[in-house]
Amino acid sequence: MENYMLLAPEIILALVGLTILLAGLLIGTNNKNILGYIASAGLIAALCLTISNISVNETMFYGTITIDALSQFFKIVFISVSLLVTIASIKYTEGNKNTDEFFTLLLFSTVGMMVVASANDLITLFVGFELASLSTYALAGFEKNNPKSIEAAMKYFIIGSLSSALMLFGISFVYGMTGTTSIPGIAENAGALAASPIGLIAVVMLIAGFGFKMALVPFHMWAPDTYQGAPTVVSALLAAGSKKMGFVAAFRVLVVALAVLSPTWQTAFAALAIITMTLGNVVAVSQTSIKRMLAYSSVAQAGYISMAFVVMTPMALTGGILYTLSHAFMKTGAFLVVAVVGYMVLSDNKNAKDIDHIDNFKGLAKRMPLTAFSMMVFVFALAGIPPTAGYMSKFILFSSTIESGLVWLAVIAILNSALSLYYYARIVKYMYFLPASGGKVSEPVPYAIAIILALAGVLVIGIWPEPFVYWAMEAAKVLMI
Amino acid sequence: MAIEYLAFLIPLLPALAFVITFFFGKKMYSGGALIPIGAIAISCIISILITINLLQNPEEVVHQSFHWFAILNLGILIDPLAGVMLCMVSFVSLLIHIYAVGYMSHDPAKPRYFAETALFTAAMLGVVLSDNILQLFICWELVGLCSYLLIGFWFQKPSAAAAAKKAFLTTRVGDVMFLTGIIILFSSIFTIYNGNLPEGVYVLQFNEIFKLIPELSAMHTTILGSEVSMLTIIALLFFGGAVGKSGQFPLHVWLPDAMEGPTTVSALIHAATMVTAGVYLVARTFPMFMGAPDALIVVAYVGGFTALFASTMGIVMNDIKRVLAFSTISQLGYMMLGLGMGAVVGMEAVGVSMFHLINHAFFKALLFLCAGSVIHSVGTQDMRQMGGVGKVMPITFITMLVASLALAGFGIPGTQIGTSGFFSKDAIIETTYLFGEHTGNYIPYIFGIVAALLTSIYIFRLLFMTFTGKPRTDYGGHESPSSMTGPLSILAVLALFFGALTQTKFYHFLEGTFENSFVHVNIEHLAELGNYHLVHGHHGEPLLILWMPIIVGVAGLLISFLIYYLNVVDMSKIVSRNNVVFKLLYNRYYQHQIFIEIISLHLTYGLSLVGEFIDRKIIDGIIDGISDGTIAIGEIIRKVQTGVVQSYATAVIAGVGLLIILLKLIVEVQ
Amino acid sequence: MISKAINGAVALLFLAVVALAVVTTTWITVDELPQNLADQSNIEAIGVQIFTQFVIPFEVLSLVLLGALIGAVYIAKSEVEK
Amino acid sequence: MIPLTYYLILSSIVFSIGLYGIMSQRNGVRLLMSVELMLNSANINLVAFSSYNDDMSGQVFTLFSIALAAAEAVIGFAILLSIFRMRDMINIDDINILRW
Amino acid sequence: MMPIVSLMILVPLIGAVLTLLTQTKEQARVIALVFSLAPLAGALYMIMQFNSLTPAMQFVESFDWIPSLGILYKVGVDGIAMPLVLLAAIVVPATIIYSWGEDKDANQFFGLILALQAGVMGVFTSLDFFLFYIFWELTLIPMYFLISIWGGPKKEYAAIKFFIYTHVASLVMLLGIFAIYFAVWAQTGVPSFEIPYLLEQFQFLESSLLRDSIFLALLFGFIVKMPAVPFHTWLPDAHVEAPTAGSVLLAAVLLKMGGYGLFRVMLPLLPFTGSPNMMISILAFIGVLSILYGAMLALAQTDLKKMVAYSSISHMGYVTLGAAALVPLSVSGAMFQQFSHGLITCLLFMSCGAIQHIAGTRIIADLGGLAQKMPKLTVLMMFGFMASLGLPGLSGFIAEFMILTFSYITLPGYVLLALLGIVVTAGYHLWAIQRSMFGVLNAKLGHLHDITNYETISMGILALLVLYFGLNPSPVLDMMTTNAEQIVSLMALAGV
Repeated sequence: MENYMLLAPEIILALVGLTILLAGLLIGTNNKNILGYIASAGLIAALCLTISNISVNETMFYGTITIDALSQFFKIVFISVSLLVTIASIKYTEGNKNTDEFFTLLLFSTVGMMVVASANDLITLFVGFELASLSTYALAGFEKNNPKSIEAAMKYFIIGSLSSALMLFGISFVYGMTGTTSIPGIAENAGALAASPIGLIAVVMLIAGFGFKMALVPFHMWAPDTYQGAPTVVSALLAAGSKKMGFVAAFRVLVVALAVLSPTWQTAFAALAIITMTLGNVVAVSQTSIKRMLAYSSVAQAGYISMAFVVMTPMALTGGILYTLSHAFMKTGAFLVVAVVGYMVLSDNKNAKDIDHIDNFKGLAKRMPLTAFSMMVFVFALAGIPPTAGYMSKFILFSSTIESGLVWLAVIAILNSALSLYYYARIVKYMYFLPASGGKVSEPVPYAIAIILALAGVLVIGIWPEPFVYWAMEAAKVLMI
Repeated sequence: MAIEYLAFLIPLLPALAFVITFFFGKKMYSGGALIPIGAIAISCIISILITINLLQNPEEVVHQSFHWFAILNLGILIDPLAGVMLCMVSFVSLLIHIYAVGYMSHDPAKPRYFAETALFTAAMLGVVLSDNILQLFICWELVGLCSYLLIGFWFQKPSAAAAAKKAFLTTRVGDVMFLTGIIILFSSIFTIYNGNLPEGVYVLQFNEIFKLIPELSAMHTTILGSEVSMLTIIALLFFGGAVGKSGQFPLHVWLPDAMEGPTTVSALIHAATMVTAGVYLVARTFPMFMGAPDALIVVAYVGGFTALFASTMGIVMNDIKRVLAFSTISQLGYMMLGLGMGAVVGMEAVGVSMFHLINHAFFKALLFLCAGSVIHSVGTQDMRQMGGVGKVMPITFITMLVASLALAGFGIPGTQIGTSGFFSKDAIIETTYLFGEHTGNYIPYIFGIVAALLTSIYIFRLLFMTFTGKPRTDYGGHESPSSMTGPLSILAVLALFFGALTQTKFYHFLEGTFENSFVHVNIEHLAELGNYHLVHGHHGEPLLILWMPIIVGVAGLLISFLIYYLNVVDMSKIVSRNNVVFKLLYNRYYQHQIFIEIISLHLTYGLSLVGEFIDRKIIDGIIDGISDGTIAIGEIIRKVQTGVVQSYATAVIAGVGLLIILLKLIVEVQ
Repeated sequence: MISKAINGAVALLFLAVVALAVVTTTWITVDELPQNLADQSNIEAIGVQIFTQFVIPFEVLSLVLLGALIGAVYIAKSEVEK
Repeated sequence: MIPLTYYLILSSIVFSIGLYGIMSQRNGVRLLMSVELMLNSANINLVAFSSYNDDMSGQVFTLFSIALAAAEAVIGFAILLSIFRMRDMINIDDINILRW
Repeated sequence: MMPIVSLMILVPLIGAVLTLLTQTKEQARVIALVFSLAPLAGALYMIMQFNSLTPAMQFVESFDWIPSLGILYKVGVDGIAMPLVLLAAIVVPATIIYSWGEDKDANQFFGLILALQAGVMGVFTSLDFFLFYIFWELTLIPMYFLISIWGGPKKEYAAIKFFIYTHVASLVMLLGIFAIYFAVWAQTGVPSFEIPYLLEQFQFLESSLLRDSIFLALLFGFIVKMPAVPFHTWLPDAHVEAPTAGSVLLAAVLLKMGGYGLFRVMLPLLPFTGSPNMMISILAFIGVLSILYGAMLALAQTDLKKMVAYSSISHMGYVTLGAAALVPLSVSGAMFQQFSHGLITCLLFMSCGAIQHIAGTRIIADLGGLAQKMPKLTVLMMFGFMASLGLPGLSGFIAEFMILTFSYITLPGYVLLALLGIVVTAGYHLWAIQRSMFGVLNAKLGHLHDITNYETISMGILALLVLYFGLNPSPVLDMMTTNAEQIVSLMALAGV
């Protein structure tokens, strides 16, 4: 008998999603706030269950699902991001009669990501991937009367579909050469794949598919547009959550299943990581939209995390995995701050345009001190200034490059990291050093809670990283077998 | 005797007086002048008592030493050399302080004045008392600081501020040489001891240094292809410091400008403190010079040349204080010349030179204070606007006359009749003759004798222009108060009689400087190390040589008398702007232009501007270029993001294609 | 037009690369195709597989379809606010 | 017996057509069609491999992927509908507010 | 046993938070002062309890922090760190007193100063590279804020340049830390970031290329901070734009972190690099270049504060030179130079700041004759300038004398070059004093008043300290010498 308790988080979230959908029919628009609370409760329950099972190592359902340290770690990442986004969305969806759809899709996409994290079979993985993608396509277009939102959804959708197709095509070759879709099975039979030219093509197509989610250059081009156009809370989900799905999928498929092809994909990731972090940072410098800047920063961060694939030591994987968690908190927090600022701008002036323009951050420290402080911590964390989560992750990740002698990679990463400080500092400059254009505003409570939680995450990982490092190491061990 | 244990009070009391006067002087009588006067008076008394004690027991020098930090100590050394200097410095300073009570009575910044002069005196006393070279340097630098503060006393005057800066900077050049000397000395000692300095011994103490002279002399280094003794280098670097402080050529340029301070300050600088420090330094480290080949010769030449060079400029100056300033430079040149004569007379050179130093202190202080008295009364420093001052200021006139005679060195050879200058300056000239006799090199002698002639000319020119004849402007004038004339009189007495009374005893006393309980060096032995051939018992100079200084002195007097009293020659015709010689002299050989404009302004400042250019344009340019370049590249790259989704798809597909090709290539290479 | 030509070239290049790889690869195949041996239906086998081995993907697929449905309906629904 | 390679070449061609379409077409519906082509070319592969490997999971995968393609199409058309409603056209080229 | 060292870090940090939370400037400055005096008391207590005869770490506190990576929370002080802790504890309250009248966002201002102090204390006491680096980077942020909020007209450029420039250097240093960490880990099988342990194990690394690379990477991080020519250009800009308190802290404490790194990390490693003599030459060259170049550049400046900034570069060059000489007393002289320059430079920047806010300009040519209206400032400023140009009797002289004298033993050529700088140093100081304070009062300056009592007190205290340590350097010099001897003994151990 399978231990269904191990899948309880997914099941709970799916059920809560359905409950919300049904409840939405019964509850009037004015009371739909309650749905957000229900979703949050479900996520918290899921989070607790996941954490309680963090050290399980079990394969279930004919080997299609595996519960191990890696999957649990990533599930924590996904649930945390969704939780933060959900809490913030309580305010965002306030008064919106489609709140039920919003939360349902949000939870479904979370389930999708979690399935990917646990997938031990390419079919599971692909279906989970699609669940997460399709739900977020709709979420990106949630403001359907806003041309930007729809445009964002459209671009996301088209590039997403293309990537799915590429990935599926790649999977088909893998299947063809190994005769199985099971990840351990592939790992056993991958010898022939590695020896044939099709192996390279399959790997590249898989990378393209995952790279789309990770937003690696050149598969990243949807990301800035979508992050900018989508509702900010959704951008947070995309940047912090679904991006990590790409990583966990890549960990499962490339590192575990296609380990024999590692020379190929390590080279590919080396090229992609460098170009990604460099381009992301260089272009971010000249952005005036905060969301777009964060989008490019998120591209750059993906480049850093990809270094884990290049180095492929336990240390590097630990760093990469820890980085996903840190980045989840930093990026979610940053996007939520942008959301709060958008809310503030709209409450200043209903017809405000360009609510994500950096000018709106002027004097934020005076208007919303808590938000501004949090944002400062988030951007400094993104830049890798201690003692934050971003620093801790970069510390481990970059150090691993030195450990394996890839000094050139470390130097490039470090120069990029320094360059990124330029535009992060610019945000701080706008918040703290420029005069405010309005009076003090108090943050809506849900936003404030979400931001404080993210802040706590960033600082706790930065100051007391031991448990997180430990679990990231455990997760990395799964990959190194 | 217990008085020795009060030796530490000698510099400390004036230093305390500085603190008290500086912070609390405003509320006290006469700007707190009494505190420094009292302090210095006590110092003076202690000094004199100790010196008297020393006179009786020349062997028992006062030496006290305290651990300071690391391997350095602070200490007090009063040997005969220090003793006489102490007495002179404290005594002359005391008189100048008393004089200043009257002279500065109208200045609102009196507390600051008295505080700074007290510190000045303290620092100078510290120089004299030091038992090690580092402490001497420290006090030496403090002297420089005080001179800076005092020359720039009237800082509102741009010229005073500039002069102060010039004084400090120029002496600083010397100080750096001095410091370099100390550093090289130290590291040489370190080498001698093989890196293991003996425990509990302070190697920078003079006795320790002198002990090592043979070893130092034996160390050699190569400079510009020729082998030079380490000791010579060290000695000459010390001498470099002395050149700066004592206004020797070419670092004398600050001294004439130093007149920008109050006249009492000039007197203090020129007579008692500061400038004599250089001479004292050479005298103090005389054994090192003795042991260093060629060092004394350099000292002699620089001194002799300075004596001559400065006196030429003294002739044409119209500012009364400036004439005296050049006179000081010239007289310091004599002292250095005298020290340089150690090459033939050994230890006696120190006696001669120091004797001149003491005498010079008296008559130069007197000259300055008289000049101050005149300026105080007349209200100008320009001699062309004076004339006939002697009638309204008889005491000043008489004392000034005494001082001038002393400076010119009037006296009767072979007897004990003569002004103090006669006994010391003429003695120096005699030794230079001796030097010529023994080495065949009469250049120092010629320097000395010509300078003596010029000295006489310029000092009597001053006297005649100022005190005799008819007033050239309506300056009023009156005799100065007794607080000013009192010191004048005392100094006049000393200037007249000190030489005659003490000459032989003085030489004998100073002989004991380097042979006593503290330090025991054999000058004769050192002279061999330094390749100098000493002459003993040299009292057989021709009569003409003995009389020569007097002859030129009188000649100078006559020339001045003819020109400036009888007006036989109309100077205004010669003194025209077209006369090349006059122009050269009047513009002080254009040293100002050379030193200030070419070296400091154009060269140094130019160099620093080049540095600024490198900094801003090249180093910063690279950094800014990187950042601007990055931003520009970012601007370009962001345009790739056209917003058309098909182009994104193209990018994805092209990316996949390129990646495949790239990997194919790389994998095949591997 | 030029852009289309470029697009075509990229697509052809892609085709060439993939085709080349496909042709040069030695594919692992069974000696004889099973369905040629006997004309038996594989529908049953698929059904069994879906409800045993791939039951989790199948369940998740239901969520996908539901999610797609919700999303599509939400986005496509015209909302004329009054 | 038809060699496996033929199927694979066919699917590659179909896939490339899809790629060409997604790069060059302006009309949103055509874009969706191109995506479907690509997904289906992968399905051809899967089925072919499934047959030649005597392994059922490929065919199961194909069924799943057909369902997913349908779901994707649903979302895609919904988005296109929304665009059409807003702009009265579905020329994807002209939708470029978000750029740079 | 009280965790005194942790308190030295924690108390300012708590103070920073409390100060940030205050509402009025009166509250802010009082709280800030109280919380900055506490570390001073602590530092004095530590000095009294300190045993200056042993080079060992004292007041050590240690517990596991991130055991999976071998990271400890370990703090402690020795003769290298103790004087700098004292310096930081002195300078910060002095700065707070000096800035007593700060009006603009006083709570943030004083809060940031305290935060900076916490960071600096952390740097000076950390015994684990991880911890060290965290504090090292933490000091950047308060300073970035101080420059950006209270800075001058070009503050944005200056602040970002400061931030990124030093950040890049820190990152390079971080690479060096990684390298030594992993190399030692590979060698011994034990992961550890503990500084003394890593320094000790460094010599057993086999590849000399690796050892050289580690050395140079770490060195880069430190000399940019010092800063040494040619990596110095961030400093003048930062100083010119920073508010007075910022400049004071930047010059007096932040720069010292670079020098501290030199003594704590670089010198113990130096004997074991592949070619110690080349490394010594590099250090000595950088030192002399900084001395001369800094002095020359100071001469070219028209802005008083910029001149002082370049003088800092010049003076920090002595630290490098003294360290490079590797003679016990030259090294301790270099350490003392750090301490002494920290005190002196405070005076200088405070003077510049006073001139700026009273006269409204710092351009030397626009000043003149200030001494007439500002006698107190003039006295204190003169004192500072004299100390800066190395006047005997003041602490600067002791340091420079020791450095020059004892460096001459091993590096005679470099010292002779450095001596040239002394004249130029005197030159620009005197020139600036003459042009700004003396001469005729510039009528354009309008109404001038003397410095306030708070400014006088803080500057006066510093001046007294400069004098005290000039006359009696032993309290800090002895402990420095103990550690310097130990460092130099490593040279003999390595047979260099």
